[in-house]
Amino acid sequence: MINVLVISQSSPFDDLNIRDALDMTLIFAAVDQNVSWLFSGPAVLALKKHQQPSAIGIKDFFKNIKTLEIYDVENIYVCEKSLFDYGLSKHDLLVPAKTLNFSEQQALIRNQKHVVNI
Amino acid sequence: MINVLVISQSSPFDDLNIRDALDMTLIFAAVDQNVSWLFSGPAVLALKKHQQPSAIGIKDFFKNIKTLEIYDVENIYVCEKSLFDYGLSKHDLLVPAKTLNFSEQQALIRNQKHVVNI
Amino acid sequence: MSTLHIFSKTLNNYCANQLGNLIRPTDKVLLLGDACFSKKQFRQFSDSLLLLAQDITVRAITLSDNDTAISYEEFVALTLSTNQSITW
Amino acid sequence: MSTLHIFSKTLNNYCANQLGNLIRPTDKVLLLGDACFSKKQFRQFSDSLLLLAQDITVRAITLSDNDTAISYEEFVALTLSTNQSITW
Amino acid sequence: MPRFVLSLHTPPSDHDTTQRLVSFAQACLAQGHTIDAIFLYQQGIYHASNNLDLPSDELQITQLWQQLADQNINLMLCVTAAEKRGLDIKNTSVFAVAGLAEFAMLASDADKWVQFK
Amino acid sequence: MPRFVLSLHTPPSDHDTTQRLVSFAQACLAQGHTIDAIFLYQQGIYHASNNLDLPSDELQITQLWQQLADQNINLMLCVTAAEKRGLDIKNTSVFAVAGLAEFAMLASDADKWVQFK
Repeated sequence: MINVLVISQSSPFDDLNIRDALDMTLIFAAVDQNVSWLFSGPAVLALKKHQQPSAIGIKDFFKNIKTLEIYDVENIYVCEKSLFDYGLSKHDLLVPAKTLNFSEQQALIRNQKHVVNI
Repeated sequence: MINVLVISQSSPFDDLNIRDALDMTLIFAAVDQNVSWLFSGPAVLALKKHQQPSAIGIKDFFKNIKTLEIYDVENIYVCEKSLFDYGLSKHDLLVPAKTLNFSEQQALIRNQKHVVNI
Repeated sequence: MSTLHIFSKTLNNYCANQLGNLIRPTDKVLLLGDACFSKKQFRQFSDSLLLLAQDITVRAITLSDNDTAISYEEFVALTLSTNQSITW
Repeated sequence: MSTLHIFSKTLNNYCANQLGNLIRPTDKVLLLGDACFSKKQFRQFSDSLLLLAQDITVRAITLSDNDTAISYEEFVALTLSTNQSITW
Repeated sequence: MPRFVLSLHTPPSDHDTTQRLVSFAQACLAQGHTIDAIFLYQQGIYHASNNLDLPSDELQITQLWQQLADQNINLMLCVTAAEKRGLDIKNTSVFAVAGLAEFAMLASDADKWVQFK
Repeated sequence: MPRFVLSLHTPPSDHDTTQRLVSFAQACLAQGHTIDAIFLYQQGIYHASNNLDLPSDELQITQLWQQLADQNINLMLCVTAAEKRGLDIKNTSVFAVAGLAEFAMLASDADKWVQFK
């Protein structure tokens, strides 16, 4: 079992970046690796509640993000500074996520075999 | 005859952005419009002399930029602040370009029918 | 004389200190898509931002007093009432 | 323990104030492609930058004393001598 | 009566920009304005792929373009941009293969050019 | 002997990133390392297009991939990413259509995963 970290830095509707990162995270869980997903910068907005892309014909991928727990992805992290920058608090988020300051993010990175930025 | 301004903000090897902007500039000259090309931010580096992409198999599009004059594209502008940011002076540039400060860039924009950012 | 400045990404995708110098007080600043998430940061470009109504609804964004939500019809009209538009 | 941080675009493409807090003094910072044009600005992340020799030659960039040009062979070796790499 | 040209610079994987261009175009038409061309440039050229059938819970990109084609909107694909990017220019869905010059002439005559990216 | 997987996230129009991935891969092989997979993901999937013949003064992308294929490097295309982007997954040049799981297993076993973007 390896440690692999997926980092997201794109805003929710910026191309398919968040969905590509979601797929990557789910697949590493499916092949029984210890996967973590870190949301940084505008990517923290991908965890914001009450968004409704289906109103404009776009797939509601927020529903899929909510299923992370079902698929045993438990290591969901958000950058504390980025939450603040976008005016979000922990209870605005779709899923339970651990808030990390920068030195905790450094420690998380240091603990990985692979880090992938999507 | 209309005034049309092409704005470039991408660094030279960032995808084909500079080449796409070059094509657009040349074609507006070819259909006899009054076209201008403004280089801003890292795009000013696309005018830097002595680069040699053919050494790594990439087309030498700097040669094509040099042909702008032949095709009667005379309105080539660079952002003064961006030149400074990247440590360039006017004699580092491939083609004669007019240096514009911000209020001159505002005036240039105001003078256009269409502005296209590529 | 005014220019319509259109943004569709969060502010970190743009060179803010360049653009701040190119946008005049009489210009219009319109936020589309994910740019709406950065409305607080875009305020440096204009005191009264325009935001596409549909895009803020989709993103569950609430507007402040200074902001104006506009429809697609108003977006079209805005391109006609300004002299030129730039999609940054 | 060190991480290899890889950049291939000019600095304005990254959230510099986020990344500045994630790069440790013992980490390695490698500039590829157009990132080499921003070496002055990338210096905030590391006192001694590594740059891909071929990419600086293509771009007619001259190195300062603190910078080190490396070959592809050294790039490969660098990914092996560090614990993990991040392509930002 | 105002005449528009629109250009699309983002690939089909950017669903948000795609739906926004289409909504803008439909609003133009609803107000009685003319759209002289919608032009695919840069990564936008991938919209002319023939293999864009997405599941029904996804943005129905093919259908949105078909609706514009049914309203006789001139849907153009830049051939130079397409060839550089590996698009099959013999099968370009509802898009007509066109040179940049053709678009530049339409843009010069139009009142407004709005870019979507 | 170190084992690598490489992933490419940029489209074929990004010539600079393309040549860099290929040069890195060749340097790996020259040093006797193993490359278990080169994986096309996100916009990288467009490299598997069959219409990428560029003029001779352009980067010879097709030829570079062919050289890696001739050295028996496992060139993989992410099917999910490709379908979402309108790539013809029946004609994928030298790339083998693969699921994400296949790549994830190779990446888990590899010593190093280097992304190119």
